[in-house]
Amino acid sequence: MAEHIFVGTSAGYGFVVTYQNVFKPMLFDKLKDAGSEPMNLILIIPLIGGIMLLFKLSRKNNWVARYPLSFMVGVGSGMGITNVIKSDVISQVHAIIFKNPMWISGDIWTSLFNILYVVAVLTSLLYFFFSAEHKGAIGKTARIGIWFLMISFGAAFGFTVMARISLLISRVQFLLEDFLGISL
Amino acid sequence: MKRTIPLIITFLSALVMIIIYFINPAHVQKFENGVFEWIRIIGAFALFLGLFNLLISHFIKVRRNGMNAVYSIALIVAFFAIVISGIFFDSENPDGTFQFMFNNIYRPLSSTMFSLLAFYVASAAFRAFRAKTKEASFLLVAAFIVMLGRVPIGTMIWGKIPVISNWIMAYPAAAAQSAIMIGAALGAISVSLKIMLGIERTYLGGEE
Amino acid sequence: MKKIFSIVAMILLLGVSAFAEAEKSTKLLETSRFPVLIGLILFAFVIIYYIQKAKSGQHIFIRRIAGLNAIDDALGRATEMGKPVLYVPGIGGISELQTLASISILGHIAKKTASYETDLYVPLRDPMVYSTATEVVRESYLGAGRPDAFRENMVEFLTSDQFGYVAGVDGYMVRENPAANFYLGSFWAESLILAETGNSVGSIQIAGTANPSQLPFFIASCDYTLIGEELYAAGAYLSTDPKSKGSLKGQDMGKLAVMIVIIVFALLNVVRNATGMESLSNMLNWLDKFFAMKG
Amino acid sequence: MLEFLKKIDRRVIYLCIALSVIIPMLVGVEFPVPTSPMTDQVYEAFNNLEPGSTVIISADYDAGSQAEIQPMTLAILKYCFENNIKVIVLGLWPLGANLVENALYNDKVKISPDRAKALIAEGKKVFVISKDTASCEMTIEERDGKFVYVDEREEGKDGEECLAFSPEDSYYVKGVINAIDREVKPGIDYLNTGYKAGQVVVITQMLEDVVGALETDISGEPIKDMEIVKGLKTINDIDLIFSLSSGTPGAKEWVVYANGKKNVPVACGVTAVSATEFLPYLNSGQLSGMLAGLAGAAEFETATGYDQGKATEGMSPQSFAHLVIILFIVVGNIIFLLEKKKS
Repeated sequence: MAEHIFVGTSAGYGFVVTYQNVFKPMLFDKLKDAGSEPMNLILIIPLIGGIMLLFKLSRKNNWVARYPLSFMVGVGSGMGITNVIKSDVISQVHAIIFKNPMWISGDIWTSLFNILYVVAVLTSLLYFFFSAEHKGAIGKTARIGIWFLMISFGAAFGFTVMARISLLISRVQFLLEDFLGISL
Repeated sequence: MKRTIPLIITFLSALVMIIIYFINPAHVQKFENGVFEWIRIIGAFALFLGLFNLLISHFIKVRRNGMNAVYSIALIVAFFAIVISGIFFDSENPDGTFQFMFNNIYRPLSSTMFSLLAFYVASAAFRAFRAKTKEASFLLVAAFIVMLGRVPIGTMIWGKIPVISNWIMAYPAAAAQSAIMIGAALGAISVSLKIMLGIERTYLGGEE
Repeated sequence: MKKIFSIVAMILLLGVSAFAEAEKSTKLLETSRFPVLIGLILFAFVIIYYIQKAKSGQHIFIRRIAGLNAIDDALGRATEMGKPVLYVPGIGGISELQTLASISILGHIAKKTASYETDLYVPLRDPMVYSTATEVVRESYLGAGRPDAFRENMVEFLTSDQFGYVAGVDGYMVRENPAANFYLGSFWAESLILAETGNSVGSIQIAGTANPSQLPFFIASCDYTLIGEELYAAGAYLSTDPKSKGSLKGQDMGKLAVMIVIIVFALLNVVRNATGMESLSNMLNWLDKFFAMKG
Repeated sequence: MLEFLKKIDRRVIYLCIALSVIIPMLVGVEFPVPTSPMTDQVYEAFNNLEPGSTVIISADYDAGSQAEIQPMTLAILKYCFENNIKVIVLGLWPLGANLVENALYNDKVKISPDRAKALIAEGKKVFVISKDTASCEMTIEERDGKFVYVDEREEGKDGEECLAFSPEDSYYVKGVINAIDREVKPGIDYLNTGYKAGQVVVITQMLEDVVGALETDISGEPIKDMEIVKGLKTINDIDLIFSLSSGTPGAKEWVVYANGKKNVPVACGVTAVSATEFLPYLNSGQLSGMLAGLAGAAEFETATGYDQGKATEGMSPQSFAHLVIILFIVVGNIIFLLEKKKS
């Protein structure tokens, strides 16, 4: 029961917040000002787009929703392509090559570790390379890659266990302190 | 018509966003922010979709099911109570009852389910996590070191444990994740390209 | 169609640049971001090239993922033991790539269970995935020449509640004691609960997901795990759609390019740091700055 | 022996885990928490800020992950306000900004006895959790030069005055705002703009026009004339972005869109589950630091010298539970190996 009331309340809350935060300031208030600022009238377009989106609920005419949907998906993927290339590919490769160079004179340990980093990246990438059979040299190198992957999954495993325990701890803290009033 | 025009819209809007990326923001700032405002407005309507689905499914439950209808009625009443009070009466502050319920019902409820997972971790640790292969042994050893290295007791057992654990995170683990990140990014970019070029169109849904 | 696209693209490019040209006060282009443009054009070219190649019917080589052999072995074991097979396609929606890959693997598995006359059970959490999965399983049984063996209740929608769903699947495992459990798709916190229950009833377990936080649990508690992109590759390998093979190949070439760039420039950088050669140093410094993209 | 171990009931295992968490808490084992390089980086990022700088805190989490994230929120707010750093909050998740609001005004913030005395002198309400009386929410007052609290709940002790500051009690105030010396003024030192619908688009819109993208505060008031946003135009006028992140959208989007496009420093606090995914960003400098899970929060508390923090308190049960789980894995594997030998 409490859960249902909560779901209802938070859905309602989401509605109110979106109203106050998007519809009112970005749409209704600006359309009201359209007398002094005629450019605001252009906002009728997204308004219509939004209404078209609601046709998704209709079985017969749900194609109407495709128009605004395709706009949103298009903007999303266009925006994603460039930014992901920059952050997840170029910046990563740049850091591997230049920020942590494989040879720093005088600092043999960091150099070794950076070499290890490059080797780990290359072998792990090779493990996910599907255009060649994992035989011979490629197979052996990819096997080294899987070891590095396993170490990273081990770290993730440790972290996830930690997360689950932390949640339990917070529950126990709550029970002991707030419920039973025991000072910790 | 029902498919071609949406595909053209997708292509053009994606292309414009890509071109804009390479143009000095001083020139296109107004245009760009306009687009983002549109997206936020249309996106807000998407919220209605979710709400309608939720409400309709519970209306149906009320009509069909005598026993559990009470729950659905409670949900619907709670929804409208908040919306009406939030928009028409108390538009200054939608919190009030909401904040109270949030702190006293929702916060405890949602933490409890996940905290039970700690027990599962323990029982799975005993019964399922086996060093069956060399790979799994690597995983478990790395996990031990990180689990000890992240908490104070690790230092007490052996001062070097946190050092090793930090090293694992900074070198082999980060490197392997970096490879995964590059692979995933290439995958994501290829999906975006396919969407843009109309090769991938599952998002449109439905038939012609 | 393509012509329309390219003409509109040209007009737009001109339009946007003309629009931008109107204010000459600051520079027009973000030249510092050009590396992204280079990367984008090259990668787009490779992807489109391989998709076209695949579409035109040319053979695209993708190695057989080791995990697929493990899947077939597990199915064989289930048949020997005369016990059912459980297939969980994750809890993600139909638009998730992992779910799509999983569905194409499900098609393969259903074909085998049909011809081996082994019982199959597929519980679902998402109504959309449910209707797709039903179709795929039905078609597989038809394709294997055993439409009579297909029963509607092989594929079942349980509930959309995350933990409610897990409880349902757990209940099935304890009651029916399946010989082989497959968990392929997008998983979250339930991965651990499923894998542990499956382990306690002694099933062979094969898992695969691209969610990094859940992978460790599967690796440590299942007999075989498809890691990350392997899931997509297995899906593409079994898929009848040439586009997925083509784009996988294109991504592979992207990876290859990244590897080559890292090897060449990391080594050049070592040579520079060791010898201090001036021309090399100048070139690398320029590249460093160019790709750092700090406007 | 082997058979016995193999057949251990899962309830026994559950009990072990519960005890490994509860006993250290009740006994009050305390461990000093050493910091790790990731956390040091976060501390440095905050420590390098001049007084008067502006920080954006993006609350991209909800109640399901508050156990790990909320202690970070408390510690960061406390640090910022103590060091005169202006804080602008927004939430990319619907309930995140509410949780930050709670941290500021409602949540329990534990303090040391000395601090409690100082705060009472300032006229602030200080509460006590007492070992003797098994109830909470009792306010401490100063009567005739003595610090006392009145226990009204326990039967038989109705209205009895108890002497405060016995060493076993612990003390707290409600909300970070009451735990610090300074007076924090909304609209000048602090601004909570609430939930911003639109996911990534909110971030991209903020890049060139922060105020325009945020538009209103948590109660729907326009923010454009508030003092805290004076002179604030693009995201480059922000000195640090800190994303409290438990999923998408969250820290990843801030790195990709805000750091990637405008080079603004971004740091984050994440749930431990997602921590490994962010390691490459730390390595490449795209992230200026990361707090990972409850341990990260505890380390940040140590770094900022706040040793009554909730996360620090959690570190001893966390340690013992980890030990117990490692023990289970080891025992389980010994059984596995012995059985393999047998067959």
